[in-house]
Amino acid sequence: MRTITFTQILRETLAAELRRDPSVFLMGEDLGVYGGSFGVTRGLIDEFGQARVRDTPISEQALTGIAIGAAAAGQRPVIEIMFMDFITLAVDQLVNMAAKLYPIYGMPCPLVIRTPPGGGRGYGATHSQSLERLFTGIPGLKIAAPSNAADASGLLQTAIRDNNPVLFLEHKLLYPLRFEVPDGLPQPIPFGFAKRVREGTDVTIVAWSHMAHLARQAAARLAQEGIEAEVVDLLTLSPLDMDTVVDSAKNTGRVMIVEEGPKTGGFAAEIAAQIVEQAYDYLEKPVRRLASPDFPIPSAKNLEAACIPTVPDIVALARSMVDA
Amino acid sequence: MRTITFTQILRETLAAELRRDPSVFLMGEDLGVYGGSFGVTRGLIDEFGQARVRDTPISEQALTGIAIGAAAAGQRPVIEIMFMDFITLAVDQLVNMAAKLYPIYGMPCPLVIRTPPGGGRGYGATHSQSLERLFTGIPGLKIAAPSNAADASGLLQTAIRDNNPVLFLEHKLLYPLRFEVPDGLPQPIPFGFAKRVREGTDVTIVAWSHMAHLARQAAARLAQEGIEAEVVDLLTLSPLDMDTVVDSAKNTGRVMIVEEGPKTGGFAAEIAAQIVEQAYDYLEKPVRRLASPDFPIPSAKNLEAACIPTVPDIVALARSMVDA
Amino acid sequence: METVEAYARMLTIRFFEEAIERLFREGRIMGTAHTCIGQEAVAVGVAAALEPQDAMTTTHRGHGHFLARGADAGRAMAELFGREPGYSHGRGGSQMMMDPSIGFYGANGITGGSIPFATGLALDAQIKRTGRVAVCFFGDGASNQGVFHESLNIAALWKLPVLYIVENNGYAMSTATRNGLADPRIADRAVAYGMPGSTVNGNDFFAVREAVASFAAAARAGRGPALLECVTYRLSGHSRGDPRVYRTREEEAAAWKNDPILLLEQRLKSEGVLDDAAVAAHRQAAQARIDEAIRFCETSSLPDPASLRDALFA
Amino acid sequence: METVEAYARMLTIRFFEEAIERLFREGRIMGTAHTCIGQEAVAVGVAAALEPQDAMTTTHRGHGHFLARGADAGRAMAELFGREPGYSHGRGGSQMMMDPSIGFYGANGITGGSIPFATGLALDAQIKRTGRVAVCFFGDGASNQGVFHESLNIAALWKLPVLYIVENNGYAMSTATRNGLADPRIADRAVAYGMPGSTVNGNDFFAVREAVASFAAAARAGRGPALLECVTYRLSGHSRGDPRVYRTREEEAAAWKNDPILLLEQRLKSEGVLDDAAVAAHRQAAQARIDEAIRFCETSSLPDPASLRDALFA
Ligand SMILES: Cc1ncc(C[n+]2csc(CCOP(=O)(O)OP(=O)(O)O)c2C)c(N)n1
Ligand SMILES: Cc1ncc(C[n+]2csc(CCOP(=O)(O)OP(=O)(O)O)c2C)c(N)n1
Ligand SMILES: [Mg+2]
Ligand SMILES: [Mg+2]
Repeated sequence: MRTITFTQILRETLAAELRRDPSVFLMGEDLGVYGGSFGVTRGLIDEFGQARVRDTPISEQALTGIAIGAAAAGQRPVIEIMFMDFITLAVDQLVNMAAKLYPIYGMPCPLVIRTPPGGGRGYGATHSQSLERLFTGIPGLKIAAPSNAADASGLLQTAIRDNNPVLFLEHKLLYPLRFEVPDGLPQPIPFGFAKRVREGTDVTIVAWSHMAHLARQAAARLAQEGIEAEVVDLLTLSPLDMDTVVDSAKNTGRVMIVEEGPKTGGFAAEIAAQIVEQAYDYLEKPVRRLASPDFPIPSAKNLEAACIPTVPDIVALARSMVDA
Repeated sequence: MRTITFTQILRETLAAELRRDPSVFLMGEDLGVYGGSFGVTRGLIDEFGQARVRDTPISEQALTGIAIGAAAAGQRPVIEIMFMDFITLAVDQLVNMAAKLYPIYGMPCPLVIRTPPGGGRGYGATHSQSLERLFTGIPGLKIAAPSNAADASGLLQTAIRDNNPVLFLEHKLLYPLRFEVPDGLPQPIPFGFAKRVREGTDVTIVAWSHMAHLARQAAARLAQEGIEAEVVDLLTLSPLDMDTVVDSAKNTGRVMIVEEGPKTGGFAAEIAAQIVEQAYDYLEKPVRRLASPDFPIPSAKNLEAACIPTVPDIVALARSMVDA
Repeated sequence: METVEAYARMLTIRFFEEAIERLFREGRIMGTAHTCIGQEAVAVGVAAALEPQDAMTTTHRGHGHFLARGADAGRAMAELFGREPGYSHGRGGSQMMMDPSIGFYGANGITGGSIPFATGLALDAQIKRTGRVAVCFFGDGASNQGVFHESLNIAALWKLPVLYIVENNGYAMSTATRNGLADPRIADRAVAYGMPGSTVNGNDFFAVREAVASFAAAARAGRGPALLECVTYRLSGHSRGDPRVYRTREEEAAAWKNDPILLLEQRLKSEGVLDDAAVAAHRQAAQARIDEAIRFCETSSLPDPASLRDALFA
Repeated sequence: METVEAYARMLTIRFFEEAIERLFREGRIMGTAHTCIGQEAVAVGVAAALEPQDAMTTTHRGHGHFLARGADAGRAMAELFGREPGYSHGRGGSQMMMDPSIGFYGANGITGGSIPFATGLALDAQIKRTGRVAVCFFGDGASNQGVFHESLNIAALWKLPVLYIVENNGYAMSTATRNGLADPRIADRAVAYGMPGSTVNGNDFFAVREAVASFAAAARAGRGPALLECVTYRLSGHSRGDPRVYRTREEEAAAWKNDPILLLEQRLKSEGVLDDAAVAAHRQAAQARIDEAIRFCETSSLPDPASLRDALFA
């Protein structure tokens, strides 16, 4: 075992994939010498050169579309959208082109879009959004949302080797965090398998990305109070492993879903709806969602903190579900 | 009373608003002499001239952004995005600008975006999508989705007079349909009030836009079988009137939601989740969703018909909920 | 491509498009389509200048480009009929067909949507050093999309082997080119990217072929992209049922005098390559190909909705 | 704006930005900010040429523009401190402030995002015939966004009274202008829209003011938009903590020799407008304004999270 930051394992994983397959290349704004806004690709240009660690002009729509074209021709581009908020500029290319290529035209599109969602750094309303909701309702896209270094590496390998467009979420608060991982790189992790990262009998907490990280911490605190929470980390939102969620729901009878984005219209609703469809008779309580209020993420520290779910918020909701 | 097509009442309503308020103007592709792809604005240029019925180049992003700027300066632009699929190009402007202007900068943005979602005409995967899901999770946008002429007129008047960005959905299958409306124009309809368009005790069918139109037909057929369905037409998705939905859920104990878009990640999930949160103890059955499969809308008539929910599909699901 | 073969393809395209318009009128096909009557010399002129390994992308108005590139008329038409043998098995329709085996990378229903896609094909070609050139068709209207600007800048910056062929057919739907572009000389837009740009008569098969051949040679030699404006006229309506209120019948009548097929026919006759009998034979053969395509469609099976079930992901 | 007043504003901007960088280093403010050290002559040169009714929009790097337009340094800084009196009550931060009462229509965190917005302000001005000109700041990098192209085309087509001021400060983050633009002479891009374009030394207050005044007069007279490239240099890092590995310290040292504040100071001295004592007094006064702004921030209250509750819709 070794400890490593989320950033560092992403970098190692990208390097390994670049080495493994000559059709893999990276493309995005300021990836090269600068190493990307969060430093993920720092140094890669030295080993792989400008052609495979490719800086682009500030043109999110074209850089995404160009990557789609290159993917259709057999490349495996891994693009970076510097903040997830900017992916709004590439929605047409992702929804109308990448997501349609295989189901309609029969053309595989092995493309990975890496991007950091999330708040917590005071960057303000256009640099803090969790916009997976723009894509969870679009058939034809896969979405991975790891919460720790080992999963990030395993999922990223799978994403790069997949023949479909994969949106890969790297929450910006995870980047500097250190995690235990096995020596060497983790094995690829198949998509569509959620992880029961903690077993418990009292309540199920479903989450992904940074909120899954917080959910684990909340579960540890709950344990101190004698509440055994089961934590399901989804790993991928598409494909979505409802079997594991439903199993857990049947096990505990109480489910809460934690999502960083605003509550209304988020992906937690989908999970809640499916739990009700598939495990209704086992539920002892209505499924609950914990999320941000329906407001853009403000930049002031105290305002931002008041919006985004925290460990105490998770603990409190879980406790209330078990107590009542 | 008179009968009138959905198209015609929209045109009359736009004309009335253009007459009423000099700060209202229309802008979009081929709105003027051509009258818009579906003919809604046909003839308006003759009365109001090019400056108020303004053709733009094919530049969805800029035309939306320009409208936002004009709205911030006090105009009331009503723009048309020719097919809802093309709104993917304007997501950045709507999400990062229009939706942020008031909550962050304190700047009102009285903008209406008219656009036709929906399949059923064999136009294929990039001209048939129901993409309200791109916006239902974005705080700061309002969304109206009428299912008949009178509501369309009332909601459009409210939309134009509202000081916030309003996405106004005109399902393309509704355009040619004829509806009964009062003489003259209907009164403005306040946002955030769903309509119980049919009372019933056995099952609640929640829907909006064209699916609400189908739900009414389904309810009539169900009545012939002795099943009394209550139909709730949402009218606006944001603000969302859950009170009416929850009331009805408490009344019938059985709720199904019908949505045209693909099932996963749709807005029906949000409604389902909220019903469970708010009316759990009253439910006799799990809330069910009827929607399209997770696949892009195909163009061939038989394939398209196999995807999009139909009146018989609604009838069958309602029947199964009541029977079982 | 030999000139007579080019002539034959132009006829195939013309009759294909006329058949489509008729089939819509008769209610025998559904959905939508945009025909390219009057623009056949661009499609065939470009295709005639390409090598087999080259790649082509097109727009909503792409039947002609696809046929020029060698598509099977029966399978292309079957897509409009919503039949199983259609290029997209009926899933795509007129605006969403592709056949990479003949270097055709798809029509696209989003105006401007294929511009970055073609640029990406060119990036792949540059990386692999295949000598492939990507050719990207789009319209005067599409040149107002932001992604045009972004893509051309990147292509020029990276010297990608891509040719941007803008068919200035006078209109984007109802919007005359001069009402959509502040400077309607579209080739001028190349200046912003330090890219060669030029304008040719798009109704002159030879002029198109020559311009494309020379830009393609430059691109193949690593000298980067170019923007070629082909000035032509959409003799068809924008799509079915277009009453064409935005232009006069006189304007159309004048444009018909420049019908590229007539122009080529006259030239081939004046050069003694074809006589009246040969022209009649070519026309008859082309019409027969289309009639055969229609028969093929009508007798072919519908796609099975169950086939969508596991078809979402590769 | 009088020259000495302009000089004083440039100092205010400089010291404001230096304070911001220091406050970040000291951990006294959080989030992010992009300072404009070295670009003060553009901000003030533009502002000096405008009328009170004119509108201005800016980018992520907008403190200077806002202060040049007359923002209160205390309230602007309070926004970075996340305090209630901040222009957005702490909701916006560095990149999201607005004050229409002084004709300032906002900073914007989306690169290129304000280009159509400013164009829309100009459309409003044209409709209302207010004589207002909208001035839109953006960077060399932003000029690669598609919406630049779309907006400039529409503005030129409709002859909107908008001036596009591109600050070519050598870099978009780490990307040198020549690595982002196929043709790094940004003013050339105006050609594509038949729009006047020109390039000035952005470190020369007088050159900027003059160019803007003349374009603004043309726009006010109904002659439409223009693109003005102001060549300058971002002496700051891109944002806090930028190690500036993409350029050398020598290059920066050379650029410091063109510090626009020094240039203006020298000129005012050589013209006898200011002497050393006056310069020192101006510098001290500007520093005092900034120190006062910091004190104001530190003693002002935090925004109340409850205030967000009914603040979503107007
Ligand atoms: C993004 C987008 N906007 C609008 C449309 C609707 N539309 C289809 S074709 C067309 C006109 C295109 O004009 P041009 O690019 O000149 O091509 P032409 O039709 O003349 O071949 C429009 C507006 C679309 N399909 N996609
Ligand atoms: C849409 C979008 N893409 C990328 C970014 C990240 N970003 C912020 S500033 C910047 C560089 C902008 O360069 P330029 O336009 O030249 O302005 P400058 O920073 O030099 O003032 C980038 C890439 C962003 N904020 N928005
Ligand atoms: Mg055209
Ligand atoms: Mg710059």
